[in-house]
Amino acid sequence: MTQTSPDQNSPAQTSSAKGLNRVPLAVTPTTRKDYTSDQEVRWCPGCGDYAILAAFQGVLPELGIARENAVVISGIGCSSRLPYYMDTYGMHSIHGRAPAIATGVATARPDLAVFVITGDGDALSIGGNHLIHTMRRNVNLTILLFNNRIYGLTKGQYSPTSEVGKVTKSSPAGSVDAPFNPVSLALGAEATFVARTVDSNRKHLSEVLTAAAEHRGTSLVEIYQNCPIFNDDAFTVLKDRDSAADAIVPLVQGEPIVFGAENQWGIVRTATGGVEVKEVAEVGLENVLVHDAHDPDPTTAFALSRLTDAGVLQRSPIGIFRSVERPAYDDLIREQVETAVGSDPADDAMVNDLLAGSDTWVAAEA
Amino acid sequence: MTQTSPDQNSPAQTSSAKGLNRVPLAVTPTTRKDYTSDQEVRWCPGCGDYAILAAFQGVLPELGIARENAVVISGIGCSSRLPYYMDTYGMHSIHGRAPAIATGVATARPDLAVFVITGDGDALSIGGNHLIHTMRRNVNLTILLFNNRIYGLTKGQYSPTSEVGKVTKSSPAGSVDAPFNPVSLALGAEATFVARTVDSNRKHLSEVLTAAAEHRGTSLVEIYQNCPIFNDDAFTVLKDRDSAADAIVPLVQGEPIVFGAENQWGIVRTATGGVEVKEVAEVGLENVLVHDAHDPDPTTAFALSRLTDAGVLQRSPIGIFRSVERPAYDDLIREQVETAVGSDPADDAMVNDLLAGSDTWVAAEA
Amino acid sequence: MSVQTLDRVVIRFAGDSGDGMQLTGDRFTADAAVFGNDISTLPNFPAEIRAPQGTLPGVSSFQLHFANYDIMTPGDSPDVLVAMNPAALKANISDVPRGGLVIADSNEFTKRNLAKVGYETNPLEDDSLDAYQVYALDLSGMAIAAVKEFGLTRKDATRSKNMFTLGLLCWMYDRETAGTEKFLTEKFADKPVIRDANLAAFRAGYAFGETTEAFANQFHVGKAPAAPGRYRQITGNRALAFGLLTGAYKAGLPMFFGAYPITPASDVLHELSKHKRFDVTTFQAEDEIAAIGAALGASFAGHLGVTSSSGPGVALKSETMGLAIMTELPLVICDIQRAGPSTGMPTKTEQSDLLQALYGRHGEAPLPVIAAQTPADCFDAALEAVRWAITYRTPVMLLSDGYIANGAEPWRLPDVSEIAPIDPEFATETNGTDAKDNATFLPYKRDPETLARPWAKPGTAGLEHRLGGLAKADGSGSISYDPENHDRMVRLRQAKVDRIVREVPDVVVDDPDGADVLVLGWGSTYGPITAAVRRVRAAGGRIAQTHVRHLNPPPANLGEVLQSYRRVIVPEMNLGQFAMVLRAKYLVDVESYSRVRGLPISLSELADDLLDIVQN
Amino acid sequence: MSVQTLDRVVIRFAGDSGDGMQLTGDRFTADAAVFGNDISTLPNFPAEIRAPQGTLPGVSSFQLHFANYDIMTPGDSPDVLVAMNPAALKANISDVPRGGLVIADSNEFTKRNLAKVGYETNPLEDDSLDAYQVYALDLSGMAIAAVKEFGLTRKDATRSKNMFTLGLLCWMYDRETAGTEKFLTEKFADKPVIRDANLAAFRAGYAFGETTEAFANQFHVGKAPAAPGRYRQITGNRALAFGLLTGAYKAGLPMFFGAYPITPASDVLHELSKHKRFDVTTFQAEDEIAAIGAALGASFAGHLGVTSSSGPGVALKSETMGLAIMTELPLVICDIQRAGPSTGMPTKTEQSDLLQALYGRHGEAPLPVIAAQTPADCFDAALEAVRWAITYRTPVMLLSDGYIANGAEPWRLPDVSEIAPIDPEFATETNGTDAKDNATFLPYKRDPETLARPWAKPGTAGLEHRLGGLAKADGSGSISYDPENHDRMVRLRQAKVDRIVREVPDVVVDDPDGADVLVLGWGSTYGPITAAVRRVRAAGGRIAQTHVRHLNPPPANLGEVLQSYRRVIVPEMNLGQFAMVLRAKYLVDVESYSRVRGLPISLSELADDLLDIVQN
Ligand SMILES: Cc1ncc(C[n+]2csc(CCOP(=O)(O)OP(=O)(O)O)c2C)c(N)n1
Ligand SMILES: Cc1ncc(C[n+]2csc(CCOP(=O)(O)OP(=O)(O)O)c2C)c(N)n1
Ligand code: SF4
Ligand code: SF4
Ligand SMILES: [Mg+2]
Ligand SMILES: [Mg+2]
Repeated sequence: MTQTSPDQNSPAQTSSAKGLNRVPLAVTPTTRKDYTSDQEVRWCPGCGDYAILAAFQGVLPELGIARENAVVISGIGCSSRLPYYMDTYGMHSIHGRAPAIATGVATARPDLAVFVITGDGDALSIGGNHLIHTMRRNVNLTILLFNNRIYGLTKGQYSPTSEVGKVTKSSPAGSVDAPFNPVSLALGAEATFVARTVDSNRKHLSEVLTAAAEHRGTSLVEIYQNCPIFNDDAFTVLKDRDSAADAIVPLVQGEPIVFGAENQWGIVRTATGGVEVKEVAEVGLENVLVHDAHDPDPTTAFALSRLTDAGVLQRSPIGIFRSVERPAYDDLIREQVETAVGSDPADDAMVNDLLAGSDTWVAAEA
Repeated sequence: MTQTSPDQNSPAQTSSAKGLNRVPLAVTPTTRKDYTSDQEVRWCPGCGDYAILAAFQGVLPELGIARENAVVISGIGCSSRLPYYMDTYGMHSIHGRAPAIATGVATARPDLAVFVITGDGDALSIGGNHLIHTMRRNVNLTILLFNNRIYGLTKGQYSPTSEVGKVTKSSPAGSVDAPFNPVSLALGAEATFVARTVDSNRKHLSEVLTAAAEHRGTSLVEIYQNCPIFNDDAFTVLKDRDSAADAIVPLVQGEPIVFGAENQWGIVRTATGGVEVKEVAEVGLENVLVHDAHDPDPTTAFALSRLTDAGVLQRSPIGIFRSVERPAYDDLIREQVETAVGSDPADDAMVNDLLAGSDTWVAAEA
Repeated sequence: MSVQTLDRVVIRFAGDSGDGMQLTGDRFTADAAVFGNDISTLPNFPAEIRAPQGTLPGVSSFQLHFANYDIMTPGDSPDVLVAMNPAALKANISDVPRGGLVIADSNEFTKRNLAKVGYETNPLEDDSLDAYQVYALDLSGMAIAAVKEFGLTRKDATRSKNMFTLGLLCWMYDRETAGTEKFLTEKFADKPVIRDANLAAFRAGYAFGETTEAFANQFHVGKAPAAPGRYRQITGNRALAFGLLTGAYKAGLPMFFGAYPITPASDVLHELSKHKRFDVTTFQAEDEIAAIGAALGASFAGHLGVTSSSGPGVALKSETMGLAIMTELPLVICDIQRAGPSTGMPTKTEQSDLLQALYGRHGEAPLPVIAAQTPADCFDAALEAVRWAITYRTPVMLLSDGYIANGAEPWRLPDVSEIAPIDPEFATETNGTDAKDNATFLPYKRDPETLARPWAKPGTAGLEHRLGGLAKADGSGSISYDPENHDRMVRLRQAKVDRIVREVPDVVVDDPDGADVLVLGWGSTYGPITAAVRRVRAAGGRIAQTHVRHLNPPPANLGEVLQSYRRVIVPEMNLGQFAMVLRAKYLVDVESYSRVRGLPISLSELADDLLDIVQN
Repeated sequence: MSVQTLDRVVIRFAGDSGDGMQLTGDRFTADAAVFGNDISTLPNFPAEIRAPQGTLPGVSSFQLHFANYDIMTPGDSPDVLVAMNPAALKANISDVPRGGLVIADSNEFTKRNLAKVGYETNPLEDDSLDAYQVYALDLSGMAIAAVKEFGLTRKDATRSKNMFTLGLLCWMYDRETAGTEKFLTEKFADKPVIRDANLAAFRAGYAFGETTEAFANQFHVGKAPAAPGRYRQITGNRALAFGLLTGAYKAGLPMFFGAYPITPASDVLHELSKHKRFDVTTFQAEDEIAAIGAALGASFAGHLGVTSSSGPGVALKSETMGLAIMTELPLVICDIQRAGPSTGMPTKTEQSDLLQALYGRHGEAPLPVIAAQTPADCFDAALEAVRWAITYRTPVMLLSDGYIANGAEPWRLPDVSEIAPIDPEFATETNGTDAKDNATFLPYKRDPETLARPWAKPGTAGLEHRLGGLAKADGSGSISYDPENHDRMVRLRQAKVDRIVREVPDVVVDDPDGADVLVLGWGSTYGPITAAVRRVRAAGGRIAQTHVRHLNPPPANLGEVLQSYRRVIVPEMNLGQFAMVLRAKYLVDVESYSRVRGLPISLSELADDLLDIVQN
């Protein structure tokens, strides 16, 4: 009897994107419909999750991979219901543990495209440790963090991204917890790909998700997601037509970081190492910071993350903050195993030898 | 019957340090010996823990607080044995949970000076989530993170601060996990006080610990700690007489950041937002970065944290990276409760009213 | 029109999640309770997530049983079904016995809505509901008309239909309207337009009943006899929160409550977070482990640490419970059980965490377990848990479940002054001598009576000491690897818990007829079992009943009681967990009666089955 | 000088943690094993942390029992004590029976070292050891002299004393020296100086025995009869790792092993991390929850997921075990038990996680439990756990403990070719139809025989499906809140586990004399109980013995067996956990014999107590 790992040596043609480089391509192109399961979608009317689901179902066919090689793992929360609506392999697991479970999937199987669906509570509250360890290891996963800044499923308690002073059922006098800035946290945890996008901007969402999936290693995508039921005004400034242009700061690789209805605002470095907003007219376009997500030093990305205030969001960069290459945990550990196994898998004799070790003796027939 | 919280209204004189401002002062000054328990100290010969214990026992009397108001909470690990050796209140709890337990102590009792003793495994592996949440909340705790870059107690497996490629019992082919940079992680988690020091530098260690204890909110002190048994060369470059001057970068508030035997090296900002090492002679002292731990923007502190490479440490800043003011969780939540309680604690009538609510009815004698 | 007198009525309000059925039910309940009926309620939420409007999974219902006598359950089947849309009708009609009353909002029975739930024709118009008395009324239309003058959006106007319906039912059941009017006035104090619109809709509904000839009868359900006293209506979770609060108050201790939200336990957190006035601090932790950890830390600091969760969260707390057992600090752990395993059915009830409560820790880690049996009883159970925790320096597990947590019943208000105080007896002095004969504090020197160890608060000079999870020497609490000491300490911890039997009253058996079959339950099956036992007796069956509230240590006389019956039947909403414990402890062949449906045990099914048993 | 023949000898090597006693013991054991003695060992580490040199807490010891017959335990009391310093003498001498042999390194009995452990005079010189045969030898001095020529530091030179001592004992017990020489040559292959020094010390020790007249006798312990075959010596943790590995191999599956280090389970991780050659991936996780989570993820991906820990870590895994039970995926969870509760005594043994294994989860969450009984048996137990996990699509709990995990015994090597293969039977095709009559994959359509559900690997086109922790519909696995479906699924999961009884052989009772007392154990008490039973029989007592390896589901004939004895005694290293289970299940008044000392049950104490029992 010999041991084989057929799944690791699939003969099919595989994707050329780094993040998916051992994932087989679909023989016939897939469509959004192929990715739609037969389960009725059950979120509240107006929930931002619908838009994200739609975008995600639209991105997957574009990636070109075989549908059966897509795996979607979630934790618990409104957002974490998403796998049921995807006609892929999937698991709606337990609260906070999706990154750990997905690490097992991704490490076992290089031929799978593994996505994690999680919420601000799931990922940043109970699941915070798995999240940061996944990023430091750089496991090849794409994490969609639905940040509605509230616990939706349990009916509206404040979350680790809620603003200070938030009045909820569990904080009638206003919460006193200072929130995390998920982008800063990810950068502090050695993440190689960190991005932010918004549920309501389908095009941006799709672009960012595509880039995230194509990145090798952990890609963390924070998605501002509206929860009209429990936190309807969390993103008003960003979503309101009148204020959005002044509030959303798009990060475009290689471009000066400008925003505003007339691109009248620009990001410039401060004397003390951070970044700030200035009128472009005042400082001159040539002095506006040119975005470089590939900078090996995460400092500027970190500085940009600080533009987002943690209260009632007044301003927020969206786009890819950081995208750098670093070997992925699962590739490295697989390499050790694959090298050890080599081209000829273990056989009975080898197992017998292993069991015997070097000090054996024989008891003869009595 | 009335309810009182005597512990919160101690009439004794209290410390003037912000971090200890409700902690009573000792009536007669304490000494290092007062802080030494009757338990035999049990670490391996040469373990860096001895020096840290000694420094800590030296710092406490200097703080001037009453010994019975000091509480030391630890997790599990060699380092976490420390509370047994301190003649204070203390708890040697369970693996990774000390920050959570200490949060309860500190929130309940403003009159206690609460210290957390933890290791790189305890704090950053199993306990990572409690650690980052404690920092974001800014609970008034002083955390001593003994970083020996190994699991000492369980006999030498690699830890989340071990360098890539480390060969240990659990990684015979070399570990493939990229480590955390604890300072970067803390900054990403909104820490208000982050410092680093070294077991072998008693003076620096004592100064940093004093500043940490006096800071209000969470103070994270990473202490490079030698484990001669399982990781003896983790800090050789930093500890070796010949190489130390070129490897240790002292951060001094308000001073240009220079180092080297002749202070010939200086830290300057790079064009792309980070910091780098240059010869002072070349760039001019006036162009060397002046350290400002009080900068409200954590970006420069983050940039400085990146000077530490995560492999065989070649270079590392020590000192206080960041020290800024932000309301402490426990103060805020206590304020809500103290305001609600006011000066007259609840009595039976009030409790009866609470229980009754607003819709009651009476059933008469049948 | 005449007023017909009834002994009891079960009404089920059903509608879409957005239709306000929980509020309607709550208000009707409050009125019934204030009037003096006995009541019992069963809210039934949809699965945690919101389903699309008008679909079956989106149906939310609230069942109320009110009567002129002491009732035990919210009733198996509703006499009256209020169905605000086709989904509500479809989801609930099979529970209504033939001849039952159905009030439906005909306005919502549109083609589109009918199609959503697979009705091909309109059941209000075809003959499919012939077996019922159906009132198809344009409830929303009438509500909208009633609020027209307020200039609301159509959406807001439509929302008032629940108050219209409530008004109609108030008339039907001959209720006072003052309570609801007061309630609406207060609730919408700062939204006068909404307030007035709701009042108008409510009054219009009442007037509709009075003026129209649609209804032949009004009904009247008289007051239930009740022990004299002041009453309120209360849900289990609120009563539990109040019990904890009162316990801390009687102990003179601030309470530190650490929790992470989880259905159906979150309301305990929500309730306590409102009561800072009573020196209650609530800490919404990053997870369940931090919640119990911080609570234990607070107990170490001399406050009363409490934590609460449901099964999945309690599982995460197990390691820290072990530390609490080892450090012998007061701590109350509430498990508001829900249907498992794993995520299971979060909004549904179950009793399947009992074995986890008793045995779900590594090592020999005993702790006392108390189970509440009705919504109001959650108060007493919680108060007792606090008392045990403080007196015996031990974590105590308090079991409730989704059924009683969300259900409500009248509660006779205690007088707090009459509740015995709880003495935390903090240590203030040294209690021993060390090797050098110096006075010292021995944190594990036990009270010979209770076996409790002294509790010394940080800040107390001279009593400095270190606790921890390592094996500890008897008396001094220092680390000890001595084999005999370990064996002794394991037995001492067990003995301390066993000794709490001193606090446990003997079980009382209700056995008026000298039966030879005993039905024994624990926790929230109290209502259904008691109701079923009444039916059995009414049908001439002889049956004895007892209910166990102290699951560990169990009452001293329990073995004897079990041995004195020919058969012992143990109904549980699990696969027979307590039955197993009883068999092991008393070697009695108790029989498990197990229903694991996420619902309270059906009283009529149980009554039939018990009758079968006693008649054989 | 003569060679005296003995049947058995128990030697205890004791010294400071740094003295290399574990290595010395290991080597001597290996030689004894290779020679053909039966062996059993008991390493005894100091508490996890290093104590200062020369102190009592720093003493490390290794006990070896070797004999010319089939032995069961490492022995209660050593015939020979090797004490490398005063602390080692003081800590161990009370276990040596009068007349026993004591070999002490006189060089270490300095004033300072004596004072460290409270000896006022030198016991090697006063009369306190008169009851023993004492050989006070300058072991370190002689070792240092023997390695002088290699120019080692004094520290390194002193270190060779353990090899000198080993050489001496090899001579005393008439052992071949080739094995150790080969071992040293290989171990220090790239440190030739150290290699040669150690060889020199070893040979010097042997020569010292041979040439000196210090010793009157050499001893010889003959070969033990053993079933014919090839043998090796093996510890429990290594055997367990090998069993897992072989199981995965026989199933043709890569193994994914997720773990977080913890005493005494870490060695399973260490061992498996060496065997990447066999397609084993080890993942050192950030905590125990991530470890089991990743393992479950790997199982979902079609690999064999395994995790291992000890009590505190297993407690943390409980919530995820619930998910594994709900998703019905193969998973092996190893609990290498240690003394609890809480941190307890991490280096000491106990059997107190049984109830956690059986019941430590919320909801109705049954899983099979297998307990290994000896070091070598860990192989078979692990292999069986893998087989059950894969065949029945279920998490399986495998119990071992510190005693057998670190202890060693001879193991008759299996031939891997003769082990039955394990068929993962991955699903490759649709197995049902959906509402629209299209072919579809029903992930919860069960095998009627085993009740196992199909296991479809991601990457298999057409079998895409979603698993999860919510209650699921029978067959389709879709979310279901249907009460009857839930009740059915709860019972189906239980039935699947119960059905594994098909795989469980009946217990066999060893009852040569028709006894009326049965002693029944499980797990690592196998050795002590068997040895005690032999003694009882040797003393003329009639006693029956059986040992249970399958704790859930238990063997089909177990109840019958229990009922057929007047008394059933169940020795356990806990407060009677399995006894409780047996009482509940079979209503037999089994008697718990409980010792919770962090040590294996003492065979002589047990033998005495059993003799008492059978004689009454
Ligand atoms: C162990 C455990 N603890 C708590 C819960 C309850 N719970 C489920 S989801 C959730 C938070 C959801 O918030 P988030 O992750 O932000 O998701 P959202 O619903 O907002 O999409 C909580 C507290 C649970 N299911 N399991
Ligand atoms: C729940 C749990 N898991 C694992 C362990 C085992 N354990 C104890 S300490 C430790 C790591 C210690 O490393 P670190 O925190 O760096 O402390 P050090 O010993 O190096 O000072 C581990 C894995 C435990 N005691 N409890
Ligand atoms: S509660 Fe909020 S997040 Fe959840 S489904 Fe509804 S709108 Fe979406
Ligand atoms: S193992 Fe390392 S960290 Fe632990 S006590 Fe020894 S030297 Fe110190
Ligand atoms: Mg959310
Ligand atoms: Mg460490």
